[in-house]
Amino acid sequence: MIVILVKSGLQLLLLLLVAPLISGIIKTLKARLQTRRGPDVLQPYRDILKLLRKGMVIPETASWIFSAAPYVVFVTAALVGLMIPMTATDAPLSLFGGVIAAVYVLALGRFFLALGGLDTGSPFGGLGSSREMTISAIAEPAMMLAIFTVALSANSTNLSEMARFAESQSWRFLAPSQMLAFAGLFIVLIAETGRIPVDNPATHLELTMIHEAMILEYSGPNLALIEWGASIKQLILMTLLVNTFFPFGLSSNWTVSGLGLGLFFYLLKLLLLACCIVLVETTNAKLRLFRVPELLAVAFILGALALISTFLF
Amino acid sequence: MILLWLLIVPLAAGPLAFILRRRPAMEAVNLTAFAVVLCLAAALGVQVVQSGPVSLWDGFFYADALSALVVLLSAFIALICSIYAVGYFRQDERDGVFQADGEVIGALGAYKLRKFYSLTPVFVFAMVLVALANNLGMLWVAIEATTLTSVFLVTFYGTKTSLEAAWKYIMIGGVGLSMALFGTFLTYYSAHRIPGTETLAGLNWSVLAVNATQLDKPTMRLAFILILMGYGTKAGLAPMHTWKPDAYGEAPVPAAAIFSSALLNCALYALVRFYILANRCLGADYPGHLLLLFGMLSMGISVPFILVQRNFRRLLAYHTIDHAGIMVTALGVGGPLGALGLTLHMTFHTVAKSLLFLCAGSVYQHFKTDLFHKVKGGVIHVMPLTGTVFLMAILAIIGMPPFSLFQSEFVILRAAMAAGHYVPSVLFVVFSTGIFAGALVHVGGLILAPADAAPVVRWQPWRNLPLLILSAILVVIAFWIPPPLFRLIQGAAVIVASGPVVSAR
Amino acid sequence: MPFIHDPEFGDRMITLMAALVLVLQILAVGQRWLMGNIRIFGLQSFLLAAIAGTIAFFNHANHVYIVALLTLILKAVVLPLILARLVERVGIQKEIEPLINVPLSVLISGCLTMVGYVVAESFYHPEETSGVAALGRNTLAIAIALFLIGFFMLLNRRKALTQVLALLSMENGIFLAGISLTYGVPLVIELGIFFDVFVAVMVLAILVYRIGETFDSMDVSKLRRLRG
Amino acid sequence: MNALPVRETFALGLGAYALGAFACLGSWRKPALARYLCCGLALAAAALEGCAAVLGLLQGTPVRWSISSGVPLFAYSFAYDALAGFFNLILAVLAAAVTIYSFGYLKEFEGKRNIGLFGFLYHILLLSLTIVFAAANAFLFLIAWEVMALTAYGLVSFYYEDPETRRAGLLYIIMSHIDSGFLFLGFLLLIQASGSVEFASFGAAAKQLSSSHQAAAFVLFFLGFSIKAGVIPFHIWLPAAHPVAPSNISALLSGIVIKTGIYGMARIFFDALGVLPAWAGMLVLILGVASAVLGVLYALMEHDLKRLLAYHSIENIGIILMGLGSALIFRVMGHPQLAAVALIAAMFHTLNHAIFKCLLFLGAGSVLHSTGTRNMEKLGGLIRPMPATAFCFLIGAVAISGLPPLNGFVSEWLTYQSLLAGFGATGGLTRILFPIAGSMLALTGALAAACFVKAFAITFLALPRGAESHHVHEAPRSMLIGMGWLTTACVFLGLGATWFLPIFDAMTEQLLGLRVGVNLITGKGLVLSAGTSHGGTVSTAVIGIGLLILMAPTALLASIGARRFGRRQGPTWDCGLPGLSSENEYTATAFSKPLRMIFSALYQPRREIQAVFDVSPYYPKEIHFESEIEPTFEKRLYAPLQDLILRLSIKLRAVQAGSIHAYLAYIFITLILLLLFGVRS
Repeated sequence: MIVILVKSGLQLLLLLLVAPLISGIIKTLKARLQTRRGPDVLQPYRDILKLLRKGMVIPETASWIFSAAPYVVFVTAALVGLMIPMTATDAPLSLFGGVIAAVYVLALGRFFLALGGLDTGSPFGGLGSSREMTISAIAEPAMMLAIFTVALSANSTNLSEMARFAESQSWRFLAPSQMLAFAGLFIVLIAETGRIPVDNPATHLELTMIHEAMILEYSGPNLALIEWGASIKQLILMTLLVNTFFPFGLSSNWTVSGLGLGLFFYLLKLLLLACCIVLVETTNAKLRLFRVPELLAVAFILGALALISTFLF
Repeated sequence: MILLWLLIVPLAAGPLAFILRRRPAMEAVNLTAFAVVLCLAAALGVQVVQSGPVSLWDGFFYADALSALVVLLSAFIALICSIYAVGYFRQDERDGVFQADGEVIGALGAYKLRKFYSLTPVFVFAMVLVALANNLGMLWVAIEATTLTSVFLVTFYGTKTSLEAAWKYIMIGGVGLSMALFGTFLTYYSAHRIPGTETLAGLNWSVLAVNATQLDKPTMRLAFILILMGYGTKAGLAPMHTWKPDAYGEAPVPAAAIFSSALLNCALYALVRFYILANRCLGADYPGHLLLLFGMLSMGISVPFILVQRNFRRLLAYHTIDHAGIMVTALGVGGPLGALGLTLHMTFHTVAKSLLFLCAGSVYQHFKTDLFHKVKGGVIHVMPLTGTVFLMAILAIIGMPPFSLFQSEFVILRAAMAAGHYVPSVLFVVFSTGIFAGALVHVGGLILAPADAAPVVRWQPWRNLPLLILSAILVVIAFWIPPPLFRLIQGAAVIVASGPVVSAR
Repeated sequence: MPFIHDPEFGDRMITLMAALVLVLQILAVGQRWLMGNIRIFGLQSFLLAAIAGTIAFFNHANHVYIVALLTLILKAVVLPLILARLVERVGIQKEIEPLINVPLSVLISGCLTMVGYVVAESFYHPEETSGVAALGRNTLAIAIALFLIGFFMLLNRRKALTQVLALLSMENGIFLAGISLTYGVPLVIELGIFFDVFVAVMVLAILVYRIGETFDSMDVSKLRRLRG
Repeated sequence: MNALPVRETFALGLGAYALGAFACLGSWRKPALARYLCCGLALAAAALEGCAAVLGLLQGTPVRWSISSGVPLFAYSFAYDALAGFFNLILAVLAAAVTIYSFGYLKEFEGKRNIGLFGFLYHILLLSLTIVFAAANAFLFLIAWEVMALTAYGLVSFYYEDPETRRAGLLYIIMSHIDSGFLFLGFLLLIQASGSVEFASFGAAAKQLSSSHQAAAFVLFFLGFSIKAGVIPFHIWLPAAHPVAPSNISALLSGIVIKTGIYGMARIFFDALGVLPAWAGMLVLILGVASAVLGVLYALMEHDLKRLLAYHSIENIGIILMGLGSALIFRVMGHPQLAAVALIAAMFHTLNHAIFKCLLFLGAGSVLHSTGTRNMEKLGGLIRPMPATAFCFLIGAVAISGLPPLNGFVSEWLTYQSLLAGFGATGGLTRILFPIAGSMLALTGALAAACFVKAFAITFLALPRGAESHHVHEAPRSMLIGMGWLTTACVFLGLGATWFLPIFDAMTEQLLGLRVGVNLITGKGLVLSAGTSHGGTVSTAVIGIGLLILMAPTALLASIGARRFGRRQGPTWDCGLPGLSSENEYTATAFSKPLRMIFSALYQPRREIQAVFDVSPYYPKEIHFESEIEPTFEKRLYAPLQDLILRLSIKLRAVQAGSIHAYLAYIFITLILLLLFGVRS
């Protein structure tokens, strides 16, 4: 019992620190690619600390749900973070929540965020929540198919089992089912974290923003929690992608040396994935909202093909 | 001796009522006559259950369990309807229905009442005679008598449509009965090889039933077809049913109630008598298939008419055709279970259908119309007792489970499936669902429509009493049937399934 | 007249008279005049009484004598009188065109006779009974034909009175069948049947009169108000 | 264990219901007394039935007894086994909640409606439901089944003055009579095969049932039960009947009355029909998936609160059928272990759905009670005047969307595990069917979440839209207690799922012959494992506690700034327009617009905009906007069927066209035909 608490404390710390770093790296990489200097990597930390110290403005129409939403978003993201193997193969809470539980806890966070958006009474909140729920609804089946492919071959839906199974097989990644699943999951990652082809994170242009519209009314510590939660969620999805398909470098035990090595490899893999995301963001324009389902239909087809290919080849 | 008194009392009541002109006297004669007949019928039932068939004048009048049941039902319905008739005609007089057609005031009204009160006892006499006549020729004469006495009941109101209904009634009835007569002659001929059939007893049903196996087969086949067509017309089986909606729609409601339950039982009784002969002579499947054919036709033909019906009395008439079809199907299925289903259904149907007609009568008299769309407010607001009883009766008649008709249909269908008649069973359920939908939509709409400010009708003693009695019986027999009555029903079923128990002289 | 007792002569006479009855029936199908129809019916009943009398004479069955006498009085004389008086009271003489035109209905009557024979053959094998009992064995087919043609006439005619006559001719057909098959049913039943037929005619007469009064025409096809 | 008094408590419960029914009927003149009698006796009876159910489940072995009925042909025989106990337990829980709720709800009827009649029908409905679950022979089952349909009809059309309710009531009773027609034929087939009316004899006779008989019986029973459960092609009565019924009745209808269909399927498919072929399981699974997806898609487009919840009942029935279907497939493919897990998933979801759907309908009822309207476009901002109702509705919404740590998530997780196991264990076509069903379940879950965000937010959050939702008062205390009782049940079943699962052991043993409870629970009773080779583990308890524990540091973190600089109330950002009002808020139609565009192939949306102007079209005085989606099933399937029947019967009316010659011709032709051909046969 105590071991789990210590492990989850460590992993939580790691989670909180790495998440803003990754979003900072993505922002700077994108800027560099667009030949502009862009903010330095640590800017997200400064934003969060600044926001934590600021006062808060609560809209008159809002109820207790508006102020509860940020807490739920942050806490659910953190909890899922504890279920995912980051540096070591067995995550602290992996026994208590498989991949389905992780997906649904994230859905709980999104549920309350959408309610928070609608609680403000402004049309932007409604716009954001409606689009967020629609896109996530369309993305769910594709994500499930991709996860099923990996889970079925690993004979378990626990993420640690999946990571351990992937580690044991050499060149597991080159199997067609894994590659198709990775592609499908990558598209879902783009949709879930609100990256360019689906939603532009940087914009405040009313008609195009999805995630931003929901959190328009938040300020001060609430906004900090939401931003931080969003970056943790982004980190989780990237880790899910990275550690289930390229599990090398995950340490099998929680020794200091193993963790150090694991951390190095983990950050390297995240950096590579961040570069892919940035590449996709800069080369693509934002899709119209009613074309996004076609993109996610592609992801669904990829997931289905991956599933079929597990027993065809 | 009971048999003799059972015949004499109604026969005497008719002319007696004719002589005593004044209405209260006639009503009293009718009520007492039918009360006495009911007691006699009950006594007969008890005696038959205890000591087997009763016969009189060496077998000319013969009462076994089946005929005792039919007599009991007819007598019961006659009494209930005569009580209702008293209230019904007093209301008619108050509404000036008799003066409506502008002919001679007063006298004509009295003449019509005299006609009703004198003809009904003779009509009941004819029905009792049908059940007690052992001789098949006498059976025919009795059924012809029922037709003749009931014609003037149909033309009671003297309107153009009632005349038209009466003409169709007597014409189609006449054709049917001539076919039945032909069938009776052929049955008599088919028994020519059996020694000792030249005498009067030769045409006795009990004699024929005992040595039915020696009857001439091809003749019996033709005879059964003619009998089925003949008495089927009286029972209102399709395609000979066309007179029924007109006659029931036009006749005064107490008469229509007796027609739909007691007269139907007598016609089916005649059919059953010949079915037993044919069953023992030709085997079960020849008559069975014919009866199933007519049963399915009757149920099928009544569905469309109930679905798009506009007149609730005609709706009840088509319902009677449907239930005639059900009972004939039960007979066609045969076997001990099918026969029990038939006798159970006959009993339950008599109670439920007469209750329905009496409720329809009260509604008709209050709203002066029997068209659904003309009845403005919901019946349940204007006449609370009649409304609820009407709703309960319509639910009972379409076979909703808590009521007993579901039990008899369950028995019939179980027998049908056991005998391997899959298609008829499926058709049976499909048709009853169709009728359920049609009846509930129309009658539900009639009763449960929202109320505009119509005043609640005050308590009508004469007409509500029969409603209460019948609905009480309907609810009781859903859960408990008095053992002597059930033994009578089972005795009748045994006779239907396997012919007479012991051969009378 | 020695030949009176020869069964062969009796059989010939019965078949002749039955054939005559059938011809009269087909004539009635084409007949236009009401009074004509009534007279044909009376003649038919007379011939039937004669057939019954012949059979009774040869079989010495005295109850058949009574039946023959009754038929003669009731059907040959009394009924036609009542119906004739009814026609005067109502005052309509001429029957309008039947539903199916005359040549076609005569043709149908022919077919119905054929059907009668087919049905008779299907169950009646007179060879077994021989001698006196076989008297009038082929009258059964004519009786069935009479019954079916009567039914067809009921179907075909518009006038209420003609329908009554058709009903009575059907009843005659059955009477003839009864006589030819089993020399009639026991007397009591025969009397009952006569009584019923008589009352039926009375009732029908009253109804025809009432229809004549209210619809001031005996045309039955006008009775079409009750539908659905 | 000595014989627990199952029979006595059960009989006592029935007696209490019957007594309550006639007591209410007797006191219909005095509304207040009738209300007390109705709720008091119903509560007592529900409690008794609850005890009987618990005793029955503890008893383990089925208790059988029979009493002779009036008609000496049939006895009313009862069998109180695990299945009956489980469903009676659900009924008791719901009946208790709804009765407490009705105590407050019926106060509104006092002046206007006949509470005595309502109490009578309510008691008879509960009585017949209890008997349906405990009936042991076809005769008693059919009687109870039809009495339930009849009383439910009486209650659905309780507000019979508006024609919409009458039409929905008639549609309900006719559809339920059609399904009892199917059941009647199905039972007849089984009775013919086994020779007796008892359920026990059906099971024994199922062996020598020929495959065509078994297939016919399966189809008949499946049609009958899926009409009652509201499976997709036969669902049209459900969204019509539930909204018009009084709210406490629609809670019961959705909670337990449609579950009689599920109970019937479990009883007949696993007990009476022997091992069904694979195609049967696949049919159930496919129709389950169709019902789930189409149910939630149609729910999204509704802006009548109770119609939305009615469509969600169809969706959840679909999820239950997925569990049942996979259980059937596993059984015939020879994996009893997986079949047991799938069956437990289905039954657990039946329990969960019964509870949170009843909770949601009671919530909607209290909203209707306070505002008087069901149309979400007129509601809004109700969370301030009705905080308790809002909280209960929120818990119900989170549970129905299957979000952890509540009970909806547990049963959906078990369904996922059984679908995943299906991929590994079976071959051929089903190998693909299971994962596709899994992804459709995910789609359904996510759409349900979207739908309930809409339902909760538009009804309770932001500013009140219509006049009705302005000066609104909280629901009376008894209604809140009723809802509270169900909310705690939701939370307890969610967190304590592992303690609750063993009660299914008796059921799986009775239906499938093995107990899997032990390997479903690991990790010192905290963790729920799928008990299959492909399964994972989850523990809602740990998730719940984890969320709470993590809440502490975040609250600490967030309060640093808030304490020093405090929080300020300010107007919502309105892009400089003069003040934001409720007109600018997002409405239910707007919220579901993206999904209407994406699934337009299914909805065929139709939109009409008329601008009313007097000077020039560019300055409209009023704009009328009307949008509706196409009711495909009603339009394509049921309306043409109904027209066909009515046209046919009108044509057939010509048979009775009044001419006597025609009537005589019918008889003549029949006579000639019979004479010529009848004689031969």
